[in-house]
Amino acid sequence: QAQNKVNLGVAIPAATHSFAAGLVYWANEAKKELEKDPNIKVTIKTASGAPEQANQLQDLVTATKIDSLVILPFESAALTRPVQQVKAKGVYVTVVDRGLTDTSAQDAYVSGDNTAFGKVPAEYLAKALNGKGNIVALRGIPTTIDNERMDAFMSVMKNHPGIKVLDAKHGNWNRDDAFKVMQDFLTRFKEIDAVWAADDDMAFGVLRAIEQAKRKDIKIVFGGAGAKAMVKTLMDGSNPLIQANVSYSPKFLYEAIKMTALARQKGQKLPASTIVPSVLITKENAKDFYFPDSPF
Amino acid sequence: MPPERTDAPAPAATRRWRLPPLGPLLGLLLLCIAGTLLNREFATTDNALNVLTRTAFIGIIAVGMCFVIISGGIDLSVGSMAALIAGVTILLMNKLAPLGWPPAAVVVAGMATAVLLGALFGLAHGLLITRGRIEPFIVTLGTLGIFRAYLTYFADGGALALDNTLADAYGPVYYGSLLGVPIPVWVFALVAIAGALLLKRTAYGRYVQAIGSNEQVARYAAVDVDRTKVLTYTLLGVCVGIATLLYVPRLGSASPTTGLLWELEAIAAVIVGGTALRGGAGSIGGTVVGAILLSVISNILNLTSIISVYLNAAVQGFVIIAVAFMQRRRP
Amino acid sequence: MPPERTDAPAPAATRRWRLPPLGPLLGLLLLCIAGTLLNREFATTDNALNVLTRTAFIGIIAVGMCFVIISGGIDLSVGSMAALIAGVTILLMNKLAPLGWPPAAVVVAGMATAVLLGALFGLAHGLLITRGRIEPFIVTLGTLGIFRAYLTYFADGGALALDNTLADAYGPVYYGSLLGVPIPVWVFALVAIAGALLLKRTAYGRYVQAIGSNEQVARYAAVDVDRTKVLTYTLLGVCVGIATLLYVPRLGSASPTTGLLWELEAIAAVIVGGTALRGGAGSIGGTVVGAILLSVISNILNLTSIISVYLNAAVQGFVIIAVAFMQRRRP
Amino acid sequence: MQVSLRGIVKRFGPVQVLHGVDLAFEPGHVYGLLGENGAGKSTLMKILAGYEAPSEGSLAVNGRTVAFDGPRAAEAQGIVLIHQEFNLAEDLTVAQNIFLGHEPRRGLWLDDAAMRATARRVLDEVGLPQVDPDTRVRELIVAERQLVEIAKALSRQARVLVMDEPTATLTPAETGRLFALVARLKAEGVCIVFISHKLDEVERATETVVVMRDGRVVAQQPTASLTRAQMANLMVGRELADLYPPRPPVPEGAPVLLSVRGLSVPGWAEGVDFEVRAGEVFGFAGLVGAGRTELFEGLLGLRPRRADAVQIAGRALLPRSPREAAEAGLTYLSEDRKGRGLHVRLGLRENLTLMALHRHARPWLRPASEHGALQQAVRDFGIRCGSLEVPAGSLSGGNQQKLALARVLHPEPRVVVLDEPTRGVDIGAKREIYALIRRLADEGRAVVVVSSELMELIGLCHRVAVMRAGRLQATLSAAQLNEQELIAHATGTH
Ligand SMILES: Nc1ncnc2c1ncn2[C@@H]1O[C@H](COP(=O)(O)OP(=O)(O)OP(=O)(O)O)[C@@H](O)[C@H]1O
Ligand SMILES: Nc1ncnc2c1ncn2[C@@H]1O[C@H](COP(=O)(O)OP(=O)(O)OP(=O)(O)O)[C@@H](O)[C@H]1O
Ligand SMILES: [Mg+2]
Ligand SMILES: [Mg+2]
Repeated sequence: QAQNKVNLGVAIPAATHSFAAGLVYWANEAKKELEKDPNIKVTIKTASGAPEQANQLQDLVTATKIDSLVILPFESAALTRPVQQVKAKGVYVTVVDRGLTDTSAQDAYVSGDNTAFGKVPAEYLAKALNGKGNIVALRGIPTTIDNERMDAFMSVMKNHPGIKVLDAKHGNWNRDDAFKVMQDFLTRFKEIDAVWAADDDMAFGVLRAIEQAKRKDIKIVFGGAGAKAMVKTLMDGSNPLIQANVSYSPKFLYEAIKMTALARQKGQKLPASTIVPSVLITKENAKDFYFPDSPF
Repeated sequence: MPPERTDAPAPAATRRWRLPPLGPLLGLLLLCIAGTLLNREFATTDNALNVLTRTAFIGIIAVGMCFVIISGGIDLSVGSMAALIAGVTILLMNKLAPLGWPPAAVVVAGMATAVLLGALFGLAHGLLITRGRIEPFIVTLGTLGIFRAYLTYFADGGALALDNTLADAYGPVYYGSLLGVPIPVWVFALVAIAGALLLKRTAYGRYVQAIGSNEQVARYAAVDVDRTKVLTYTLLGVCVGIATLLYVPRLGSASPTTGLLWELEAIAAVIVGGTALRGGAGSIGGTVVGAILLSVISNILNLTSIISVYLNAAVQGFVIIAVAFMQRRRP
Repeated sequence: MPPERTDAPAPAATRRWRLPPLGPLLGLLLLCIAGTLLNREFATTDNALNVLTRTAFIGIIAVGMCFVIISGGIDLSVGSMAALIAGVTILLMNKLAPLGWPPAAVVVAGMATAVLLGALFGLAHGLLITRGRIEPFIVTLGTLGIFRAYLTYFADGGALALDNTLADAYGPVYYGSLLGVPIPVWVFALVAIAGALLLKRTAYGRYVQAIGSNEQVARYAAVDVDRTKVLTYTLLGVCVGIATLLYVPRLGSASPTTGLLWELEAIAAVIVGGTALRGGAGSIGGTVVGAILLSVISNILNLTSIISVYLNAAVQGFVIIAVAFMQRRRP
Repeated sequence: MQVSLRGIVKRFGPVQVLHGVDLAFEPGHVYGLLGENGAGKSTLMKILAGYEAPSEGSLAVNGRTVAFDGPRAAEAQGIVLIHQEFNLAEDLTVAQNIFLGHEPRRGLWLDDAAMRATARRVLDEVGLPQVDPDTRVRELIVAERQLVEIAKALSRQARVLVMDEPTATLTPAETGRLFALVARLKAEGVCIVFISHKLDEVERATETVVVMRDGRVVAQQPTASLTRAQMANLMVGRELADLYPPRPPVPEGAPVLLSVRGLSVPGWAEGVDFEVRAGEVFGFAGLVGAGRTELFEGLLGLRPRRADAVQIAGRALLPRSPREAAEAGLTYLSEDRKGRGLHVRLGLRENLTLMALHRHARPWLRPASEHGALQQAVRDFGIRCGSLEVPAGSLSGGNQQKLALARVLHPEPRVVVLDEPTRGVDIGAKREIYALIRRLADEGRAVVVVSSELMELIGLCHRVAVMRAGRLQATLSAAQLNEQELIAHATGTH
């Protein structure tokens, strides 16, 4: 069978927090593996903002002359047009994680499951608290994904009138901000049963704040995305507050790059949409989500 | 009566003709040579136009920022302001479209709104600084938060996206070209030329320099200091408005991360271009070169993969310092 | 030795005590009243200590920044510098621990490294600014990128975490208290007092003010301008080092988001505290109040939910402008 | 056009500096305004020219009461003030400064060509043919700036021209040219008010003398009816004895404290040699631009320079900075008070002690000790100020000069270089400064006086070096000192 040459570009957000660092790591893993084949070339670009990513797309097309693109858009709406332009130049486009507002601009879509990312912890917490208790939540940086997750979380909580979501504030997917927000939640609310930190970086800050305040009322801190340290804690059972997590592994980028490169090599197409489900991680299945070499 | 100085030890040498700031230009040249060596594609017209087009936003803002800095002020809010203007413009256009306006009319209305809003925000800055007698740094640090918060609020934390039909009607403003040169580059050039004329050839520009050099002297010379300052911040606002009206069709959306750190880039372009932060003197030409220089650095980094992606920012840092070193103040 | 002037008008001995800037203090007071009204928990000792403890980092950096700003300079890199110092310190401690050093020794070594690195980075800034004759804005804009890039590189984009046993040994430096007051608050207080003494009661402090007021005049008055400036940036570096050594035990980790925008917060604390950005005069007391004021705003916002979370930044912006308005320059 | 001031009172906070001044100025007439430092001359003239508003009283032009809301309004009436402290934007060029606020335009655009041409003309008129209108003011020396200020006023078509100590930094030749200009303007019917502490100039150029003391007009008389001594006595309100103190010879065998061999400051001075002994007052004469200031700035390491050998107080040392010079025992008073001499935004205390902080630190600075030093200096130098807590910039010009002088003497230097030490100082204070210089010498210090006032050099110095175009032309001993000789060497017509 004829093997096409593949010149693949990867455009992802820069490693400004752990999850994004995981993306960079997995992109590089995929590059290492694919480039064992001399007919495949992978170019990775990281951007710290939507306009920068749009610039990189231009440069990838004009200068690097890519024929396939895997992109994790910095922002869905903002990158729709730039990606359209890339596709118009005949490049095969796989979009990862954050869907474009106009799906005709992509050839394939591989994503995590943001709804489940909010729903799974909601359902878990509702069950663990027996439908009764006080929850505080920390949100990420104001973005569409953050909204999706929050909405999913709240829609589940609507069915559990016994559970009160006391407040939700932005911890910006950042340990320091989460620490401060949690400190103030602890000052403000004397009875908290569980915390939904919506990201393991934030969960980390939350744990430190709880530890410092020596509060015993909190039973569960639910992070998210399955960071290596948290999964390890879960596996070892070393912190009673950490009982479960929800997967949202940056590894899907690795899969997406590999799938795209290999399909292009064979001249095949990818399925229009592939959703990598977000599933509950507990002590039992934790080892399947533990990647000790990844920075995330 | 001043003594004839035929026998004087060549004092004329101390009054050399002042050339436009050569440091940044030299830096740009060296960078371009490096770029060409690293990737053949660098020196193509396509790439050059790409770089110029994307420089347009920061470049246009930097032209306005140059005036503010020469006048001895600063504006930290331009990034947030651009984001809020983009958001409001998009909201407005999306509201107008269903009313049956033709898309072109909606787009024109949107563009006018962008400029108008920019002027209004700039005016507010100017009034707070002159009438309110608050340091520009504080005023614009405050509005930096305020503008972005309101955008986040309007966007409900997510993104505001332009309707598709409108996006198509608006697209050519960014993606179109005239005589082979993209529209944003034309606009950038026009703004830069207008800025240079305004600075060097009008009384207003002269007053801006006088105020930055010595506000008291300007006041004594019956320069209307407050009015000039208000005008300067308004001018920057208008520049931000123009940059935004070019930005909206490019990405067709605004979100809480839009325009993040543009203020730093714009200020950096001005300073790298040889204008002193303390005000009094500066040049639009240098500012334009500074803005282009900054985007060329990241363009070259995009075109090559010789160093770890993590170190991109370090390379930019080293280049900025090196360029500044080349044009450092004489002792 | 000078001639007697018995008939000279006796100088009026109106040595009024100069009051610390009242604007920020008043602002802080009003905020505290508002906070107490909005949430009873605000006025508790626990909350006050929480707020003071988290103010410590920015506060300590702001004390150093105050010197730099009074001297007429600026440092944009402090946040990145803190992040890089935290990262390097953690790496070093993790390397030392397996060599069989006792945890306490490793921690002390780490702390010393933090201060030393800060001093080194500050020294580098000072030398580039004085010997290299580059604008402080540019030098530190450059190192802002460089420091963060290297941290990201060392951390491989992720987080660098302190080994668990070390974290336990180091923890008390942040979480411990002395006489019921957390260690960071003590350190903050000590740094502030030392800073105030240095500024008001030593020749060095006087030189800093003289340089910021008019560098040329200071040079003619036999002030060693270059040395004083280098010292000032080094001092700020040391402050960043101290802030970092308190920061590391808090989360036991450093990541590319560590210290993000601290420069803006530190500069804002200084300016809100009544020091003018153009240099020449300022006060450590005001800076401390400014730093506390800024963290009280976000504390109050966290303790209440009267307005949309999206608008938090707007509230901060309005408060900053309002405080500045209260202490605005006389006409 | 006749201008009159009626019952002008001015207060700065609690301090009243003008106590009801009544004056009238007639067209085509030249007035000399005299008064001690801080008498209120500048303040009164600022009120006349619209820079300050009077606290009480009013102004009238041709009998009609007017109120100026700013200098612009006064200029519209033809009243123009040349400031005592320079009022130029350093980053702008000479031409740009001359027309600041009055730029001629062609349509939308500035008419730069016209500005340059007019600037050229007025610069020639005031005697600055060598200055290009496109030079930035930052690069001008003090005397040139003063002439640019005058040129600026000339370009404004004044009917009433107030000159606040225009000659303080000028040498006799420039002053002569200025007076020719004054005569021409007077003939054109312009009213001129001339403030100066140089009584010979007042005698030469004015028709009426107005004397102020402590914020009041105490005399107004035809110049011809007064001798210089009478003017001086009116100013200070008491009899002034001899201006110059007696000059005992330098003791035999006094050590050389400053010795300079082959000092060159490229572009300014070439191969200058001189030595100054302990107890000696050594003068430097020359025209503006002779390079005296730059020579000493070079000596202090403030400009690129080279030298064959320099000894300061017995140590071989070519200082790299004023700091090193001060440590070796040499301090320098700059001729540019505002730009190099004083921190106008800092307080008096901070200014006074800056060069010798070690004297007040043990190890902490002791404000009480500094304050004591300030009170001492205020008494010793006769600095007049309402309060000791004001910024230095709010002192009158002459009092700023006294403070600057006090500052360079505070470290108790072995060698002191005073560049135009009596610039803007009133006659009473001048006498005290002369006595002080004398005393410094008597204490065994070496004193270098750079001055454009030849009389001062003649009355004070043991020896005077004359510079011309960067070279040492001659060194004259006390016996040879007279005006003709000095001018001849300075202009190269010897
Ligand atoms: N802005 C001000 N604030 C406070 N005091 C002032 C201010 N301006 C002037 N003064 C005071 O007013 C008095 C008169 O000052 P003025 O400058 O008019 O004196 P002058 O007669 O011009 O003296 P000189 O001969 O030294 O120039 C001085 O005591 C001075 O300290
Ligand atoms: N050869 C020359 N031709 C024209 N102008 C000259 C020449 N040499 C010097 N000058 C002018 O003279 C100025 C030098 O003045 P400088 O300060 O050295 O003199 P000075 O002796 O200190 O005079 P003063 O102290 O009285 O102002 C320069 O700014 C320059 O404009
Ligand atoms: Mg005066
Ligand atoms: Mg001189």
